[in-house]
Amino acid sequence: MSVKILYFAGLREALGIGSETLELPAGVATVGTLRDWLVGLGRERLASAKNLRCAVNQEMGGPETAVRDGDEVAFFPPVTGG
Amino acid sequence: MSVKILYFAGLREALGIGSETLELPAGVATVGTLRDWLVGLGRERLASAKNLRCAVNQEMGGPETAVRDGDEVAFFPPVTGG
Amino acid sequence: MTVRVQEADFDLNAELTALRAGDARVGALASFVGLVRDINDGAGVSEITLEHYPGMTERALEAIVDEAKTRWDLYGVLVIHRVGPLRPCDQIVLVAVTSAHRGEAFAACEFIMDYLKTRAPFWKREATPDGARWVDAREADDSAAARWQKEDS
Amino acid sequence: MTVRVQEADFDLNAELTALRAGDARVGALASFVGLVRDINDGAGVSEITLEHYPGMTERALEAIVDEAKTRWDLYGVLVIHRVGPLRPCDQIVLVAVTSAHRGEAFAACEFIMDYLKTRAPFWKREATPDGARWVDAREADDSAAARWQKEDS
Repeated sequence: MSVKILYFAGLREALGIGSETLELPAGVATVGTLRDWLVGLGRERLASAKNLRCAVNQEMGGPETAVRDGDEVAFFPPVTGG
Repeated sequence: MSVKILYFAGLREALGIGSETLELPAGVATVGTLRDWLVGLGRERLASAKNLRCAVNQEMGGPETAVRDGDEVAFFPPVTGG
Repeated sequence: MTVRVQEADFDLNAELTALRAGDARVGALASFVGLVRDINDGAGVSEITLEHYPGMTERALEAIVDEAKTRWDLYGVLVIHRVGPLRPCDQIVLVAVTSAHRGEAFAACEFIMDYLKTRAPFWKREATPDGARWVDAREADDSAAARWQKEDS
Repeated sequence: MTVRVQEADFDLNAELTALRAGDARVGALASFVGLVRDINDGAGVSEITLEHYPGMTERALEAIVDEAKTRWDLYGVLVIHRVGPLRPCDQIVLVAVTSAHRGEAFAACEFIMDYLKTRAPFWKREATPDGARWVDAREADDSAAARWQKEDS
Protein backbone atom coordinates (compact mmCIF):
# COMPACT_ATOMS: atom_id res chain seq x y z
CA MET A 1 0.00 0.00 0.00
CA SER A 2 0.99 3.58 -0.63
CA VAL A 3 1.02 6.42 1.90
CA LYS A 4 1.99 10.06 1.76
CA ILE A 5 4.36 11.08 4.54
CA LEU A 6 4.88 14.67 5.68
CA TYR A 7 7.54 16.21 7.94
CA PHE A 8 7.34 19.62 9.58
CA ALA A 9 9.50 22.25 11.28
CA GLY A 10 12.81 21.09 12.77
CA LEU A 11 12.19 17.53 11.65
CA ARG A 12 11.63 18.62 8.06
CA GLU A 13 14.87 20.59 8.15
CA ALA A 14 16.87 17.80 9.76
CA LEU A 15 15.64 15.26 7.20
CA GLY A 16 15.98 17.71 4.33
CA ILE A 17 12.61 16.62 2.99
CA GLY A 18 9.05 17.89 3.45
CA SER A 19 7.06 15.03 1.99
CA GLU A 20 7.40 11.72 0.24
CA THR A 21 5.05 9.04 -1.04
CA LEU A 22 6.17 5.50 -0.24
CA GLU A 23 5.03 1.93 -0.83
CA LEU A 24 4.84 0.22 2.52
CA PRO A 25 5.82 -3.46 2.90
CA ALA A 26 3.47 -5.94 4.53
CA GLY A 27 3.55 -5.63 8.32
CA VAL A 28 3.82 -1.86 8.37
CA ALA A 29 0.26 -1.00 9.35
CA THR A 30 0.58 1.39 12.32
CA VAL A 31 2.32 4.67 13.00
CA GLY A 32 4.79 2.90 15.29
CA THR A 33 5.83 0.27 12.75
CA LEU A 34 5.95 2.93 10.03
CA ARG A 35 8.31 5.00 12.12
CA ASP A 36 10.61 2.02 12.75
CA TRP A 37 10.59 1.16 9.06
CA LEU A 38 11.46 4.77 8.10
CA VAL A 39 14.36 4.75 10.58
CA GLY A 40 15.58 1.57 8.87
CA LEU A 41 15.41 3.41 5.54
CA GLY A 42 17.89 5.97 6.89
CA ARG A 43 15.61 8.53 8.50
CA GLU A 44 17.46 8.18 11.81
CA ARG A 45 16.24 11.50 13.06
CA LEU A 46 12.82 9.89 13.54
CA ALA A 47 14.38 7.61 16.15
CA SER A 48 16.18 10.32 18.13
CA ALA A 49 13.53 13.02 17.96
CA LYS A 50 12.36 14.06 21.42
CA ASN A 51 8.59 13.95 21.91
CA LEU A 52 7.89 13.19 18.26
CA ARG A 53 4.24 13.80 17.40
CA CYS A 54 2.24 12.38 14.53
CA ALA A 55 -1.06 12.77 12.75
CA VAL A 56 -2.90 10.39 10.45
CA ASN A 57 -5.18 12.04 7.92
CA GLN A 58 -4.76 15.30 9.83
CA GLU A 59 -5.90 13.95 13.19
CA MET A 60 -3.44 13.54 16.05
CA GLY A 61 -2.43 9.91 16.48
CA GLY A 62 -0.08 7.67 18.46
CA PRO A 63 2.09 4.61 17.83
CA GLU A 64 -0.95 2.32 17.73
CA THR A 65 -2.89 4.38 15.19
CA ALA A 66 -3.63 2.32 12.07
CA VAL A 67 -2.12 3.33 8.73
CA ARG A 68 -4.05 2.35 5.61
CA ASP A 69 -3.59 2.63 1.87
CA GLY A 70 -3.89 6.22 0.71
CA ASP A 71 -3.43 7.72 4.17
CA GLU A 72 -1.56 10.93 4.86
CA VAL A 73 0.81 10.50 7.80
CA ALA A 74 2.66 13.45 9.31
CA PHE A 75 5.56 13.52 11.80
CA PHE A 76 6.49 16.72 13.66
CA PRO A 77 7.86 18.20 16.91
CA PRO A 78 5.56 19.48 19.67
CA VAL A 79 3.63 22.51 18.41
CA THR A 80 4.63 26.06 19.35
CA GLY A 81 2.09 28.40 17.77
CA GLY A 82 -0.03 31.08 19.35
CA MET B 1 -19.19 68.87 63.62
CA SER B 2 -20.29 69.13 60.01
CA VAL B 3 -20.30 66.33 57.41
CA LYS B 4 -21.37 66.10 53.80
CA ILE B 5 -23.68 63.15 53.12
CA LEU B 6 -24.27 61.69 49.66
CA TYR B 7 -26.92 59.23 48.46
CA PHE B 8 -26.77 57.30 45.19
CA ALA B 9 -28.95 55.32 42.79
CA GLY B 10 -32.17 53.83 44.19
CA LEU B 11 -31.47 55.27 47.61
CA ARG B 12 -31.08 58.78 46.19
CA GLU B 13 -34.38 58.39 44.34
CA ALA B 14 -36.23 56.99 47.36
CA LEU B 15 -35.01 59.80 49.60
CA GLY B 16 -35.52 62.42 46.92
CA ILE B 17 -32.16 63.96 47.76
CA GLY B 18 -28.64 63.50 46.42
CA SER B 19 -26.59 65.27 49.04
CA GLU B 20 -26.90 67.30 52.22
CA THR B 21 -24.51 68.90 54.68
CA LEU B 22 -25.49 68.40 58.32
CA GLU B 23 -24.27 69.39 61.76
CA LEU B 24 -23.91 66.20 63.77
CA PRO B 25 -24.76 66.13 67.49
CA ALA B 26 -22.28 64.81 70.04
CA GLY B 27 -22.21 61.00 70.09
CA VAL B 28 -22.60 60.58 66.34
CA ALA B 29 -19.05 59.62 65.45
CA THR B 30 -19.33 56.46 63.34
CA VAL B 31 -21.13 55.42 60.18
CA GLY B 32 -23.48 53.23 62.25
CA THR B 33 -24.52 55.95 64.67
CA LEU B 34 -24.81 58.42 61.79
CA ARG B 35 -27.16 56.07 60.00
CA ASP B 36 -29.35 55.64 63.11
CA TRP B 37 -29.43 59.40 63.62
CA LEU B 38 -30.44 59.98 59.96
CA VAL B 39 -33.26 57.43 60.32
CA GLY B 40 -34.44 59.36 63.37
CA LEU B 41 -34.45 62.52 61.25
CA GLY B 42 -36.96 60.87 58.92
CA ARG B 43 -34.70 59.13 56.40
CA GLU B 44 -36.43 55.79 57.11
CA ARG B 45 -35.24 54.27 53.85
CA LEU B 46 -31.78 54.06 55.40
CA ALA B 47 -33.17 51.63 57.95
CA SER B 48 -34.97 49.37 55.49
CA ALA B 49 -32.42 49.37 52.68
CA LYS B 50 -31.15 45.87 51.91
CA ASN B 51 -27.37 45.52 51.96
CA LEU B 52 -26.80 49.22 52.35
CA ARG B 53 -23.18 50.15 51.56
CA CYS B 54 -21.25 53.18 52.66
CA ALA B 55 -18.04 55.03 51.98
CA VAL B 56 -16.20 57.58 54.08
CA ASN B 57 -14.06 60.03 52.15
CA GLN B 58 -14.51 57.85 49.06
CA GLU B 59 -13.22 54.65 50.67
CA MET B 60 -15.56 51.76 51.42
CA GLY B 61 -16.44 51.62 55.12
CA GLY B 62 -18.63 49.79 57.61
CA PRO B 63 -20.74 50.65 60.67
CA GLU B 64 -17.63 51.05 62.84
CA THR B 65 -15.85 53.44 60.49
CA ALA B 66 -15.16 56.75 62.22
CA VAL B 67 -16.82 59.94 61.00
CA ARG B 68 -14.98 63.19 61.62
CA ASP B 69 -15.60 66.86 61.03
CA GLY B 70 -15.45 67.71 57.33
CA ASP B 71 -15.81 64.09 56.16
CA GLU B 72 -17.75 63.04 53.09
CA VAL B 73 -20.01 60.08 53.88
CA ALA B 74 -21.89 58.26 51.13
CA PHE B 75 -24.70 55.68 51.39
CA PHE B 76 -25.66 53.53 48.41
CA PRO B 77 -26.96 50.13 47.27
CA PRO B 78 -24.59 47.34 46.16
CA VAL B 79 -22.83 48.38 42.97
CA THR B 80 -23.90 47.10 39.55
CA GLY B 81 -21.52 48.54 36.96
CA GLY B 82 -19.42 46.77 34.33
CA MET C 1 -4.23 57.40 31.70
CA THR C 2 -4.87 54.00 33.19
CA VAL C 3 -8.42 54.70 34.35
CA ARG C 4 -11.05 56.77 32.58
CA VAL C 5 -14.72 57.38 33.37
CA GLN C 6 -16.52 59.08 30.52
CA GLU C 7 -19.82 59.52 28.73
CA ALA C 8 -18.25 59.22 25.29
CA ASP C 9 -17.82 55.95 23.47
CA PHE C 10 -14.29 54.61 22.98
CA ASP C 11 -12.42 53.32 19.93
CA LEU C 12 -11.37 49.81 20.84
CA ASN C 13 -8.67 49.57 18.20
CA ALA C 14 -7.10 52.92 19.08
CA GLU C 15 -7.09 52.09 22.79
CA LEU C 16 -5.60 48.62 22.39
CA THR C 17 -3.05 49.81 19.86
CA ALA C 18 -1.93 52.64 22.13
CA LEU C 19 -1.69 50.31 25.13
CA ARG C 20 1.00 48.19 23.50
CA ALA C 21 2.51 50.76 21.14
CA GLY C 22 6.21 50.21 20.61
CA ASP C 23 6.54 47.82 23.55
CA ALA C 24 8.13 44.68 22.14
CA ARG C 25 8.19 43.05 25.59
CA VAL C 26 4.44 42.48 25.21
CA GLY C 27 3.56 38.96 24.17
CA ALA C 28 -0.04 38.92 25.39
CA LEU C 29 -2.93 41.36 25.24
CA ALA C 30 -6.10 40.25 27.00
CA SER C 31 -9.14 42.46 26.81
CA PHE C 32 -12.75 42.49 27.83
CA VAL C 33 -15.61 44.62 26.59
CA GLY C 34 -18.94 44.71 28.44
CA LEU C 35 -21.92 45.52 26.26
CA VAL C 36 -25.54 46.54 26.82
CA ARG C 37 -27.90 43.60 26.27
CA ASP C 38 -31.46 44.10 25.10
CA ILE C 39 -32.80 41.72 27.72
CA ASN C 40 -32.11 41.29 31.45
CA ASP C 41 -33.92 39.14 33.99
CA GLY C 42 -36.52 38.33 31.37
CA ALA C 43 -37.49 41.89 30.52
CA GLY C 44 -36.76 43.81 27.35
CA VAL C 45 -34.37 46.69 27.88
CA SER C 46 -34.52 49.70 25.57
CA GLU C 47 -32.01 51.88 27.39
CA ILE C 48 -29.85 51.89 30.49
CA THR C 49 -28.41 54.76 32.48
CA LEU C 50 -25.22 54.44 34.46
CA GLU C 51 -24.88 56.54 37.58
CA HIS C 52 -21.59 56.76 39.44
CA TYR C 53 -19.87 58.47 42.36
CA PRO C 54 -17.49 60.98 40.78
CA GLY C 55 -14.14 60.99 42.50
CA MET C 56 -14.61 57.72 44.35
CA THR C 57 -15.10 55.86 41.07
CA GLU C 58 -11.67 56.80 39.78
CA ARG C 59 -10.06 56.04 43.15
CA ALA C 60 -11.75 52.64 43.36
CA LEU C 61 -10.70 51.70 39.84
CA GLU C 62 -7.13 52.84 40.43
CA ALA C 63 -6.97 50.79 43.63
CA ILE C 64 -8.15 47.71 41.72
CA VAL C 65 -5.53 48.25 39.01
CA ASP C 66 -2.81 48.73 41.65
CA GLU C 67 -3.86 45.51 43.33
CA ALA C 68 -3.68 43.68 39.99
CA LYS C 69 -0.18 45.04 39.41
CA THR C 70 1.01 43.68 42.75
CA ARG C 71 -0.39 40.24 41.89
CA TRP C 72 0.89 39.85 38.32
CA ASP C 73 3.71 41.13 36.13
CA LEU C 74 1.89 43.54 33.88
CA TYR C 75 3.23 46.07 31.40
CA GLY C 76 0.07 48.04 30.68
CA VAL C 77 -3.45 48.25 32.09
CA LEU C 78 -6.37 50.26 30.80
CA VAL C 79 -9.86 50.61 32.26
CA ILE C 80 -12.52 52.73 30.57
CA HIS C 81 -16.03 52.81 32.00
CA ARG C 82 -18.83 54.81 30.47
CA VAL C 83 -21.58 56.63 32.39
CA GLY C 84 -24.87 58.21 31.34
CA PRO C 85 -27.49 56.81 28.96
CA LEU C 86 -26.61 53.79 26.81
CA ARG C 87 -28.54 51.59 24.40
CA PRO C 88 -28.40 47.88 23.50
CA CYS C 89 -25.15 46.93 21.72
CA ASP C 90 -23.35 49.97 23.17
CA GLN C 91 -19.99 49.44 24.81
CA ILE C 92 -20.07 49.93 28.62
CA VAL C 93 -16.63 49.01 29.83
CA LEU C 94 -13.20 48.08 28.52
CA VAL C 95 -10.51 46.35 30.55
CA ALA C 96 -7.26 45.61 28.73
CA VAL C 97 -4.02 44.18 30.08
CA THR C 98 -0.64 43.52 28.48
CA SER C 99 1.99 41.13 29.78
CA ALA C 100 4.79 38.92 28.54
CA HIS C 101 2.68 35.75 28.74
CA ARG C 102 -0.99 35.01 28.37
CA GLY C 103 -1.67 33.44 31.76
CA GLU C 104 -0.97 36.65 33.63
CA ALA C 105 -2.83 38.80 31.13
CA PHE C 106 -5.96 36.62 31.30
CA ALA C 107 -5.93 36.41 35.09
CA ALA C 108 -5.38 40.12 35.63
CA CYS C 109 -8.07 41.09 33.12
CA GLU C 110 -10.67 38.84 34.74
CA PHE C 111 -9.62 39.91 38.25
CA ILE C 112 -10.07 43.58 37.39
CA MET C 113 -13.53 42.93 35.95
CA ASP C 114 -14.58 40.85 38.96
CA TYR C 115 -13.43 43.51 41.41
CA LEU C 116 -14.89 46.32 39.34
CA LYS C 117 -18.26 44.57 39.46
CA THR C 118 -18.29 44.52 43.25
CA ARG C 119 -16.12 47.48 44.33
CA ALA C 120 -16.47 50.34 41.86
CA PRO C 121 -19.40 52.68 42.57
CA PHE C 122 -21.52 52.37 39.43
CA TRP C 123 -25.26 51.70 39.36
CA LYS C 124 -27.36 50.64 36.37
CA ARG C 125 -30.92 51.77 35.79
CA GLU C 126 -32.86 50.00 33.04
CA ALA C 127 -35.76 51.25 30.97
CA THR C 128 -38.17 48.33 30.39
CA PRO C 129 -41.76 48.12 29.06
CA ASP C 130 -42.93 48.16 32.71
CA GLY C 131 -40.98 51.31 33.50
CA ALA C 132 -37.52 52.06 34.82
CA ARG C 133 -35.87 49.91 37.49
CA TRP C 134 -32.55 49.82 39.27
CA VAL C 135 -30.60 46.66 38.53
CA ASP C 136 -30.05 44.41 41.54
CA ALA C 137 -26.55 43.24 42.35
CA ARG C 138 -25.94 39.64 41.29
CA GLU C 139 -24.81 37.07 43.79
CA ALA C 140 -22.70 35.56 41.00
CA ASP C 141 -20.62 38.73 40.99
CA ASP C 142 -19.86 38.43 44.69
CA SER C 143 -18.72 34.84 44.31
CA ALA C 144 -16.65 35.72 41.24
CA ALA C 145 -14.82 38.37 43.25
CA ALA C 146 -14.47 36.08 46.27
CA ARG C 147 -12.54 33.52 44.20
CA TRP C 148 -9.54 35.83 44.11
CA GLN C 149 -9.44 36.04 47.89
CA LYS C 150 -9.55 32.29 48.38
CA GLU C 151 -6.47 31.91 46.24
CA ASP C 152 -4.48 34.00 48.67
CA SER C 153 -5.15 31.86 51.71
CA MET D 1 -15.66 32.32 9.08
CA THR D 2 -14.86 31.15 12.60
CA VAL D 3 -11.29 30.04 11.86
CA ARG D 4 -8.78 31.70 9.56
CA VAL D 5 -5.11 30.97 8.90
CA GLN D 6 -3.48 33.72 6.89
CA GLU D 7 -0.24 35.58 6.18
CA ALA D 8 -1.93 38.97 6.23
CA ASP D 9 -2.32 41.06 9.35
CA PHE D 10 -5.81 41.56 10.77
CA ASP D 11 -7.74 44.65 11.85
CA LEU D 12 -8.66 44.03 15.47
CA ASN D 13 -11.44 46.58 15.56
CA ALA D 14 -13.07 45.37 12.37
CA GLU D 15 -12.93 41.75 13.52
CA LEU D 16 -14.33 42.40 16.98
CA THR D 17 -17.00 44.72 15.67
CA ALA D 18 -18.12 42.17 13.08
CA LEU D 19 -18.19 39.39 15.67
CA ARG D 20 -20.87 41.11 17.73
CA ALA D 21 -22.53 43.19 15.02
CA GLY D 22 -26.23 43.64 15.64
CA ASP D 23 -26.38 40.92 18.29
CA ALA D 24 -27.92 42.56 21.36
CA ARG D 25 -27.80 39.25 23.28
CA VAL D 26 -24.06 39.81 23.67
CA GLY D 27 -23.10 41.21 27.06
CA ALA D 28 -19.47 40.11 27.07
CA LEU D 29 -16.66 40.12 24.55
CA ALA D 30 -13.39 38.57 25.69
CA SER D 31 -10.44 38.65 23.37
CA PHE D 32 -6.79 37.76 23.31
CA VAL D 33 -4.04 38.88 20.96
CA GLY D 34 -0.68 37.14 20.92
CA LEU D 35 2.23 39.34 19.83
CA VAL D 36 5.83 38.81 18.73
CA ARG D 37 8.26 39.70 21.52
CA ASP D 38 11.78 40.92 20.80
CA ILE D 39 13.27 38.59 23.36
CA ASN D 40 12.73 34.90 24.14
CA ASP D 41 14.67 32.59 26.45
CA GLY D 42 17.20 35.37 26.95
CA ALA D 43 18.05 35.91 23.28
CA GLY D 44 17.13 38.89 21.12
CA VAL D 45 14.67 38.01 18.37
CA SER D 46 14.66 40.05 15.18
CA GLU D 47 12.12 37.97 13.25
CA ILE D 48 10.07 34.82 13.59
CA THR D 49 8.63 32.54 10.96
CA LEU D 50 5.50 30.50 11.57
CA GLU D 51 5.21 27.20 9.73
CA HIS D 52 1.97 25.23 9.82
CA TYR D 53 0.31 22.11 8.43
CA PRO D 54 -2.21 23.39 5.87
CA GLY D 55 -5.49 21.55 6.14
CA MET D 56 -4.84 20.03 9.52
CA THR D 57 -4.41 23.47 11.07
CA GLU D 58 -7.90 24.55 10.16
CA ARG D 59 -9.37 21.22 11.26
CA ALA D 60 -7.57 21.37 14.60
CA LEU D 61 -8.71 24.93 15.27
CA GLU D 62 -12.30 24.12 14.32
CA ALA D 63 -12.27 21.12 16.65
CA ILE D 64 -11.06 23.33 19.51
CA VAL D 65 -13.78 25.88 18.81
CA ASP D 66 -16.42 23.13 18.67
CA GLU D 67 -15.22 21.80 22.00
CA ALA D 68 -15.46 25.28 23.54
CA LYS D 69 -19.03 25.59 22.24
CA THR D 70 -20.04 22.37 23.94
CA ARG D 71 -18.58 23.58 27.24
CA TRP D 72 -19.96 27.13 27.35
CA ASP D 73 -22.91 29.10 25.97
CA LEU D 74 -21.24 31.18 23.30
CA TYR D 75 -22.75 33.37 20.61
CA GLY D 76 -19.69 34.01 18.46
CA VAL D 77 -16.14 32.70 18.25
CA LEU D 78 -13.31 33.90 16.03
CA VAL D 79 -9.79 32.53 15.72
CA ILE D 80 -7.26 34.12 13.36
CA HIS D 81 -3.70 32.79 13.28
CA ARG D 82 -1.01 34.22 11.07
CA VAL D 83 1.74 32.24 9.32
CA GLY D 84 4.93 33.25 7.54
CA PRO D 85 7.51 35.83 8.63
CA LEU D 86 6.65 38.22 11.48
CA ARG D 87 8.58 40.87 13.38
CA PRO D 88 8.52 42.10 17.00
CA CYS D 89 5.23 43.85 17.92
CA ASP D 90 3.39 42.07 15.07
CA GLN D 91 0.10 40.37 15.86
CA ILE D 92 0.31 36.56 15.71
CA VAL D 93 -3.07 35.30 16.85
CA LEU D 94 -6.50 36.58 17.79
CA VAL D 95 -9.07 34.64 19.79
CA ALA D 96 -12.35 36.41 20.47
CA VAL D 97 -15.50 35.08 22.12
CA THR D 98 -18.91 36.62 22.75
CA SER D 99 -21.41 35.47 25.33
CA ALA D 100 -24.18 36.80 27.55
CA HIS D 101 -21.95 36.96 30.64
CA ARG D 102 -18.28 37.53 31.23
CA GLY D 103 -17.44 34.31 33.07
CA GLU D 104 -18.18 32.15 30.05
CA ALA D 105 -16.47 34.49 27.61
CA PHE D 106 -13.27 34.63 29.69
CA ALA D 107 -13.16 30.88 30.26
CA ALA D 108 -13.81 29.98 26.62
CA CYS D 109 -11.24 32.48 25.34
CA GLU D 110 -8.51 31.15 27.62
CA PHE D 111 -9.48 27.54 26.92
CA ILE D 112 -9.17 28.07 23.16
CA MET D 113 -5.74 29.69 23.57
CA ASP D 114 -4.51 26.91 25.86
CA TYR D 115 -5.68 24.19 23.48
CA LEU D 116 -4.37 26.05 20.43
CA LYS D 117 -0.95 26.20 22.07
CA THR D 118 -0.78 22.42 22.44
CA ARG D 119 -3.00 21.01 19.68
CA ALA D 120 -2.83 23.22 16.60
CA PRO D 121 0.05 22.40 14.21
CA PHE D 122 2.05 25.62 14.18
CA TRP D 123 5.80 25.87 14.69
CA LYS D 124 7.83 29.00 15.42
CA ARG D 125 11.34 29.61 14.13
CA GLU D 126 13.24 32.56 15.59
CA ALA D 127 16.05 34.58 14.06
CA THR D 128 18.53 35.51 16.83
CA PRO D 129 22.07 36.95 16.83
CA ASP D 130 23.35 33.34 17.09
CA GLY D 131 21.35 32.23 14.05
CA ALA D 132 17.91 30.75 13.54
CA ARG D 133 16.42 28.25 15.96
CA TRP D 134 13.16 26.37 16.32
CA VAL D 135 11.28 27.31 19.47
CA ASP D 136 10.93 24.49 21.99
CA ALA D 137 7.50 23.66 23.35
CA ARG D 138 6.97 25.04 26.86
CA GLU D 139 6.01 22.73 29.67
CA ALA D 140 3.85 25.56 31.03
CA ASP D 141 1.67 25.24 27.93
CA ASP D 142 1.04 21.56 28.59
CA SER D 143 0.01 22.22 32.16
CA ALA D 144 -2.18 25.13 31.09
CA ALA D 145 -4.03 22.85 28.70
CA ALA D 146 -4.21 20.03 31.25
CA ARG D 147 -6.12 22.24 33.70
CA TRP D 148 -9.20 22.02 31.50
CA GLN D 149 -9.17 18.23 31.60
CA LYS D 150 -8.94 18.05 35.38
CA GLU D 151 -12.08 20.08 35.67
CA ASP D 152 -14.04 17.37 33.88
CA SER D 153 -13.17 14.56 36.23
